Amino acid sequence: MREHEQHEHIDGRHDRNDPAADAKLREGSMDLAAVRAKLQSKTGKQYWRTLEELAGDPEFEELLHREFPRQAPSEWEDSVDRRDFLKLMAASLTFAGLSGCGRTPEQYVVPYVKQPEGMVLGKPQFYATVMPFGADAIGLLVESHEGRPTKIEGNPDHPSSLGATNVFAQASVLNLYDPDRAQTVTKFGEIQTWSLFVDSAQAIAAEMKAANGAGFRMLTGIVTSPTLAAQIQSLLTLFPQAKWHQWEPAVGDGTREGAKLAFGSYLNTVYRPEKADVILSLDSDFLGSGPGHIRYAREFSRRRKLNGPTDTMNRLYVVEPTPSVTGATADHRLPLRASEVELFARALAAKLGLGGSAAIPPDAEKWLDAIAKDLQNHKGASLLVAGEQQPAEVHALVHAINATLGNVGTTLYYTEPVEAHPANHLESLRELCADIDAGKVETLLILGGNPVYNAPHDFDFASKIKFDEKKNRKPVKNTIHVSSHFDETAELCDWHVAESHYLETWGDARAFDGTVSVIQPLIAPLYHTHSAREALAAFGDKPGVSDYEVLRDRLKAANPSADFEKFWRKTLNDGLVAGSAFAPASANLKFSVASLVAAKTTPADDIEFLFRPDPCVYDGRFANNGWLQELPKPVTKLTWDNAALISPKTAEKLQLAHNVAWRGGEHGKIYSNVIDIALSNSKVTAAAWRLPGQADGVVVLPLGYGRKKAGYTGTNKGFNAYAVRTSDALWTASAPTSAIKKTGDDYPLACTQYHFSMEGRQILATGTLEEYRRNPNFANEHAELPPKELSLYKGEAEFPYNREKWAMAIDLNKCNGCNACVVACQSENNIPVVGKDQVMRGREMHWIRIDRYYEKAKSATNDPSSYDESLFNPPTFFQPVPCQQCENAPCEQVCPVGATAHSAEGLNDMTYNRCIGTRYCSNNCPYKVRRFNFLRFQDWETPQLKLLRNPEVTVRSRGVMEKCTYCVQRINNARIESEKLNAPIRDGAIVTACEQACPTEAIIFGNANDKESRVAKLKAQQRNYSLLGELNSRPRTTYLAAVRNPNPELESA
Amino acid sequence: MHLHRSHIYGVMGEFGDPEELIHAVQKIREAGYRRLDAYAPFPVEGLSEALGLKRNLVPAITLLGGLGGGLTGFLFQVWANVSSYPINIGGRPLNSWPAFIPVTFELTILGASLAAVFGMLALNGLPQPHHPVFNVHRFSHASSDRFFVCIESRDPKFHLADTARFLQSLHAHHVSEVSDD
Amino acid sequence: MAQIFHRSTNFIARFSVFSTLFLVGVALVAVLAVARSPYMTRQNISREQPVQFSHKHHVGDDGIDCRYCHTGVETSAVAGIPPTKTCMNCHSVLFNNAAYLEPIRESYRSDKSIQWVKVHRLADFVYFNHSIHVNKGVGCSSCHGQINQMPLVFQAHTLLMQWCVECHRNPEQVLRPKDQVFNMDWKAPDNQAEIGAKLREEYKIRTTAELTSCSTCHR
Amino acid sequence: MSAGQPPFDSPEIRRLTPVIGPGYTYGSVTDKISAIVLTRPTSLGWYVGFLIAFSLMGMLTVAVGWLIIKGVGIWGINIPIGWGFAIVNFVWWIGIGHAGTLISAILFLLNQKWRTSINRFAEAMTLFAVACAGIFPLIHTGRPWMAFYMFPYPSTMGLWPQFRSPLIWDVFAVSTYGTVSLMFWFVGLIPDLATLRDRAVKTPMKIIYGMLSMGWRGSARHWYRYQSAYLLLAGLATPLVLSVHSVISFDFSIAIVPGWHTTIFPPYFVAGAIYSGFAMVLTIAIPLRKVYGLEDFITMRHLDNMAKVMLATGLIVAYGYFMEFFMSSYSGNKFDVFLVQQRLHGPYAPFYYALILCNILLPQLLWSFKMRHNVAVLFIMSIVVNIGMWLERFVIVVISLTRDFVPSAWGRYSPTFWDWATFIGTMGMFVTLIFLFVRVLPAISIAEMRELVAETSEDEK
Repeated sequence: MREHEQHEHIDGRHDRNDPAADAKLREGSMDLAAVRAKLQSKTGKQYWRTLEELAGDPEFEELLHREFPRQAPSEWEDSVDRRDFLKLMAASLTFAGLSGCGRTPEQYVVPYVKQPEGMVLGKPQFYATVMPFGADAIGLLVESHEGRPTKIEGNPDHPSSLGATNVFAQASVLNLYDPDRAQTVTKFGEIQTWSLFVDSAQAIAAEMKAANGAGFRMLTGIVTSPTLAAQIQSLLTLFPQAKWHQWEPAVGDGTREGAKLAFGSYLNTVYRPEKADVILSLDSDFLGSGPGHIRYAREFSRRRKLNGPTDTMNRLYVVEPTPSVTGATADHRLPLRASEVELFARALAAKLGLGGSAAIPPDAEKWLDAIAKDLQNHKGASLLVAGEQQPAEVHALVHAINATLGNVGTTLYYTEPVEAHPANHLESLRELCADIDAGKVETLLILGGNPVYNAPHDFDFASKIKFDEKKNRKPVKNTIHVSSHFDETAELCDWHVAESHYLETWGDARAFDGTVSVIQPLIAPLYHTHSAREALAAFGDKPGVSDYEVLRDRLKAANPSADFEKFWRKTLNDGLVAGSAFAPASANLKFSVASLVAAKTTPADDIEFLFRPDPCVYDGRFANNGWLQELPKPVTKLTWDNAALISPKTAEKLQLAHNVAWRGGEHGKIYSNVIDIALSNSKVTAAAWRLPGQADGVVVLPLGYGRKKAGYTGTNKGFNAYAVRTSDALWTASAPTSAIKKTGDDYPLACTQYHFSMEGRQILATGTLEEYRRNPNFANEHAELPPKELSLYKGEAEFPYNREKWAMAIDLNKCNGCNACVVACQSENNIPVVGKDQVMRGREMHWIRIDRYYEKAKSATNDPSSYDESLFNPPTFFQPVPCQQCENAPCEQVCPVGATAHSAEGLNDMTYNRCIGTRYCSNNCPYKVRRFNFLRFQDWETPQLKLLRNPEVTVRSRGVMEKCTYCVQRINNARIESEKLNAPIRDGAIVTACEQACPTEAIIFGNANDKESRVAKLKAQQRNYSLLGELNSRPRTTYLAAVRNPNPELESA
Repeated sequence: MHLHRSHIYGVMGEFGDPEELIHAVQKIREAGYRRLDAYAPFPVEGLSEALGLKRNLVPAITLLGGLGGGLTGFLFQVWANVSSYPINIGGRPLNSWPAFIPVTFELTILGASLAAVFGMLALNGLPQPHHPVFNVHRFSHASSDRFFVCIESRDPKFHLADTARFLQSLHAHHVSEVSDD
Repeated sequence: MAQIFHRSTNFIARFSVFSTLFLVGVALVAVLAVARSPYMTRQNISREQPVQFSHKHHVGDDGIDCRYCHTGVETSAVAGIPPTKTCMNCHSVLFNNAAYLEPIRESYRSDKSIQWVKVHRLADFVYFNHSIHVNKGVGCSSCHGQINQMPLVFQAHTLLMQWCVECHRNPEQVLRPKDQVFNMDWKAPDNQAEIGAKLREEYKIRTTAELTSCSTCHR
Repeated sequence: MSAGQPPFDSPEIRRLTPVIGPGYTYGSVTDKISAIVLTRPTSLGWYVGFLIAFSLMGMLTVAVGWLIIKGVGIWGINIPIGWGFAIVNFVWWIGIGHAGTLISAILFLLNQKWRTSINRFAEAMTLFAVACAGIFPLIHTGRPWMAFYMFPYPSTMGLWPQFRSPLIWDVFAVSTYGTVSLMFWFVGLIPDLATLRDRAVKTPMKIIYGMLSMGWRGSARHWYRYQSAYLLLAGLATPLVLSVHSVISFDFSIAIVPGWHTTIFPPYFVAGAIYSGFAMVLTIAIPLRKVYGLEDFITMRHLDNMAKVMLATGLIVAYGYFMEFFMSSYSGNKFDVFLVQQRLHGPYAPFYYALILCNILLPQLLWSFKMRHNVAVLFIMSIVVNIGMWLERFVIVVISLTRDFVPSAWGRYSPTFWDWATFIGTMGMFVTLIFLFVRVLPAISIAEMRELVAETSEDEK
């Protein structure tokens, strides 16, 4: 990367009205190199004495302890620094009537010295790469502005993404620019050079060689990268005695072991939901998480598509202990405790004549019959999916049942494992710990991962690498940790190697179906970071080799072709090696249901504790990502914290309550009781959250929080569930009710939507397939649209929108609330993170929010005051709400300065630099989709975050209203390009960020005037309705009613 | 003679209450004096009639002010919205005249009020901090509890001695000459 | 009672009343004027540059086409300031040891960019796209003035929103035949009005309403 | 007096409660009133009171300063409650600012003698209230330096304000109201300034009052034009004062927010304004007459009449509340119905009940002659009504916003330290100005009092 023109592109756009911004911009004339230099010399943040302190503000104490992510600099934390003085001066100047004359000083243009080939200044470039994630790799197209990756999109040609993305992929670009990343090699916390590390690695290797590598251990997570695997193998041949251990905290061994149990060998299962008419998920969130879930979600949603009343839909049954995205989408959802799910599986197997037997709860019985019948009626077109956290037995049973139903080869197929080295991770880690205790381990190389934080607590991994006071020695002589952050584990290791982000390195990974995908860097490492492979190579025989060469060599070897360069270019262009997906493998069952040992069950009145990866921070690796921390979790709508999720009934029993705070209230701050959970002779203190739809007697402890050394954003958020997670109860622990004790304290949780009742209003139209067939227009019958004559300006000509008429249709039948659109929007539109405190005040900035409603819920919220039966297993629906772009926009009429007005294409424009911040528009917006910069939420200081900004979108400053613009920057660019060719803008040429990210194709944008456009066709459907249409605001964004396809048998009962 | 006159502004008589004043004024006018003025601590009913004041421009000026303010207000709004920079605001017609009424109304009032006040001041020739009548020692009571009438030297019938005597005859409590320097 | 004020105060009082009104008026006008003045807009102010590059020489005398250096102008939002390489294309041979070109050579040697002073500046919330204007027959000189006569470039127009909108309202006044776009000496012919109208048809230029929508320039 | 209540406006009451104490001459009223300003030594009490008020005003400046540094985020507002204390206080102050002009203008046109002794400080109070109100629209964006976008000036952007927005109407209504009230007040002051000029002892005083009085000399010709101008102003101020609060009410009734979008607002806002205005006049008049011994000028007759006006306007307001219920249930608009229910059962219900108590129930005591003639009761009542009217604005602005159309977006509001600091600060500012006013200007119109003397003396003849 080199200097280049238009430094504003780096600084991001800013609100002229903010002198602070101007000041920043002036200093900001920097280029990548400069920024990098700055970063590498960076020595942490300086703090300032705050004005509250001086002014003796009563809230001062509170303010001191306020949590603010670095991405959203605390408004309170550095109060009277230079910026604020500038602002104050500017203000006083203005009062003196002078600031009008204050002209901004010179700006400079910094062109390249030698401009890179093929780069056109001001035009973004897109590169294909993949993000490795567990046993999958998500294919991506990354947008780059003058060498800065700014936006992640899905790669349409990649099997695992098909052009869509998930929250993790979207947010991963923020990880790249995370100011808290480890920035260099350290030894005992002291900064070291890379070469020094390589030397000592070589020294260690030399010792090791003598002992044939005895005592040399490597610990990794799941590895799907053929290159990395090959390299590890070569090390293992170099050091025959060395061992490779694996530990992936949030992925169960059940999947692997289940296959082994069923087929005698590790096999990978690939589903084809598109081909299934009836799907039964046994505690599996296959639409929301796990390998291939993006693709599965899309395939599934294609079977939920309705063009008219005659169309058919698939049917989804979900049996699960705690509500998931998949469960919320289900036509029938049966809450069962995790242990009962296994019983259910056994009972189902028995019903389908596979032998065995199990006693299941009585109310599940009629379910069983109905499902069994439904499955049998759809042999070969049905699909059973077992949850990652379910034990091997359940997986084995599911394999067996799928086989008997003849689904193998139609709705699913088996392949050789995607993991380079499938193994039982728990055992692998147990072995490592045992060996360390036995003093067999000399050198431990930890590649990625954070075992000190996330290993089962009975292993007490910290003690395995920490200096042992008693014995006065270290259990392991050399410990090397390679990771992106200087985290809990890094702290205890001798060496820490700062790991490069996947956008900074060459590499490869296999997708869920085995497709070999290429990781291609978009930017040279921002800091002195290195890839895991490089770190590993330091111990090998040729340390110097670059990732690039290694990758090319391996590909050359694996794909002998006449013209390798051609192949290489194509591979880079596609982001994958064509045709490298695994072929279906034959799998024959080697097990009988009868042979299964009796399932281990939880006593009826015991509480079942479940450990689940968090939908936002996963296993904790995203803890320092502000976007994900502030992202409302799909079902609970909690941000910035995890909470112990408890069913209303159980909560009732334990007398656990919430109450709504006065500041923020339903839309922000909820006080919930704090509980002590004593589990497997350990204890954790958590906030309790009553979660409708959760199985009774189940407490879910989401993993990934309570980090002690995550970084500015992620440290000390929520509670650490790993603290009570033991090797013998990795996913399900059980204990008597007495394990839970109320501490009597309350803890404020930031919940963006506490109120889940529609109050009898038709906000989210829903119906069943029969209803739809009987009355296709059901969605439009509640509200009558006012006739056009009812107008003060009757007879006045309406504004014609002759050319383009931008509009959006959101199919509620497809949306599963996965949140991808929310993060995509945040990334595309430079939306700031505001921090927990501000979310609790109801000031989060997301331009598109996903409302979650419980249909038929009698009570409005789930605090004990209003709580009833309807919350035990409420039908759940999601509704994405961006700006509705009303034609009769109520917001526009009340703006005193015309800062929001209509464009000739019917867009509800928001002109930030005209806005003076009266907030009248927001008051008058019936949908409350407008967002206001109550404080200076944007971070104008942190240089990394400037690199992140999308130069196509103005960066808003304090006191300015903002909202969804239908990604007007994309519209304008597409319009300009088509205008140059004098060609009409074709349908699909403009894709909004939310639409592009959506795995289920629920959001469609286009020109409503073009009868052939997808959006026009959708709007022509009878399911199409306007939100609050009776207000005559005439929204351009409309919704298609959600239709569920329940099984009549279960409905009748 | 002429020189001598220029030093005299007029002759002033002082009276105890409104009735005396009005009576005096009537007498003075009957006597044919025209250039005279009366001074009172508050508006005395019937005094203006006695002085024969008729023309009053204030209402006319006020009306003009009001019309001016209102018309400019309305026309400006229409111009700004329809021709200066037409913008589609919430689908409302460019000339949404009903929405322009409030501002028009306020500006009408503003124009009228300004006209009324400044018109009045202008017609009264205020500000005028210096005035010959202030030379009269007892005139400070004119703003408290005494009533004065002043026959000005400009009056063709004016003759210092005679006029003074004439005032005496009207039972003025004091009669004093009003010098003009 | 004695006079408090001298006779003259009558005049002073009235005079001061009127003069205050007058001064207030003047002040208001002044503020509005300053906002439009070259002091604020930097109109017609040429700047010192690290290398006193003369457009007059290169464009006027040598007749180098704009696009030789400003490569992005037809395809991208930004016309682009040329990299040092572009200068060296010629100056590695011509005047290759002229002292005043040392900064160029230095930059090329040390691989450090030259920091040019930005002359044409738009606020950061304005999204101007060169390519669309050039492709729709708006010539360089319409906005930049006669660069070919500027030894040091200065800003020929105010670049105030008023000025932009003026043209977006009726583009006819500046539209030229495509082949004239890069002609610095182009002058509007007498029948520009009708030619402009014809060209507007031909170029399929959008309606004024569309061109003056907020989001046309602000995002 | 007799236990039986005399009828509302009987000769008996007139006798019992004259508009001015007996035995006053032109001279004595002049002396008594001008003495307060000119000769009377400034009491310690004045200094203490002023100091307290002034320090509160200091708090206002701190609060505003901090606001400018930080932005409106220091307040309790959020999405959905975009307007909080700032607007509540704005409407409240503006409402209070209605009494003065109303008394001077409408009562003048209706030729009510009893107005004379209260109109002067009522007008002053109006100005100060409007000043306090004016602060809020300016600061409630957190960026006051951007406010000039709201004025129609020829900008370099070629843009104009958006005249369909009630906020722009506010700008014109409030500024017009401020200007006209100021002129009305000053025109009324001119003759009294002349009086002070003539009675002042110290030369600087003479000069200052001399300049302000512009050389007024009580010429009959001047009085002639003066009276017609004053009458015209009164005639203009009357529709103006009615329009201002109607326009303020448009801020709400033009919007579509349930609880705002209703046609009853203009009349009942105006009534409410007068209600709170008279309450504030009482709150000030009662201590004032006590401290400066003006019982003979501000007699029980005045207090009694003001109490009656409060009673009347209070009932109109009550009618307004009732209509809100009626219209919502009559129209059957589900959002309105729900909102009204919210007022009764929602989280903010206590505020609504407090409002009903203060604005409707307690004031009914004023039906009783005894109560109307009990100064202490009247004083307390005036305070109660002030509180009630503030609550009304809180209920309208905040409660309506907490629960509008889309349930997922519902929220709550609670003020922060800075909200309170700003609010109390403006009170400090108001009182400070009042203190200064009574110290340097005649709190009662001397000239008009002389007229009154003249008229009453005629009555006796």
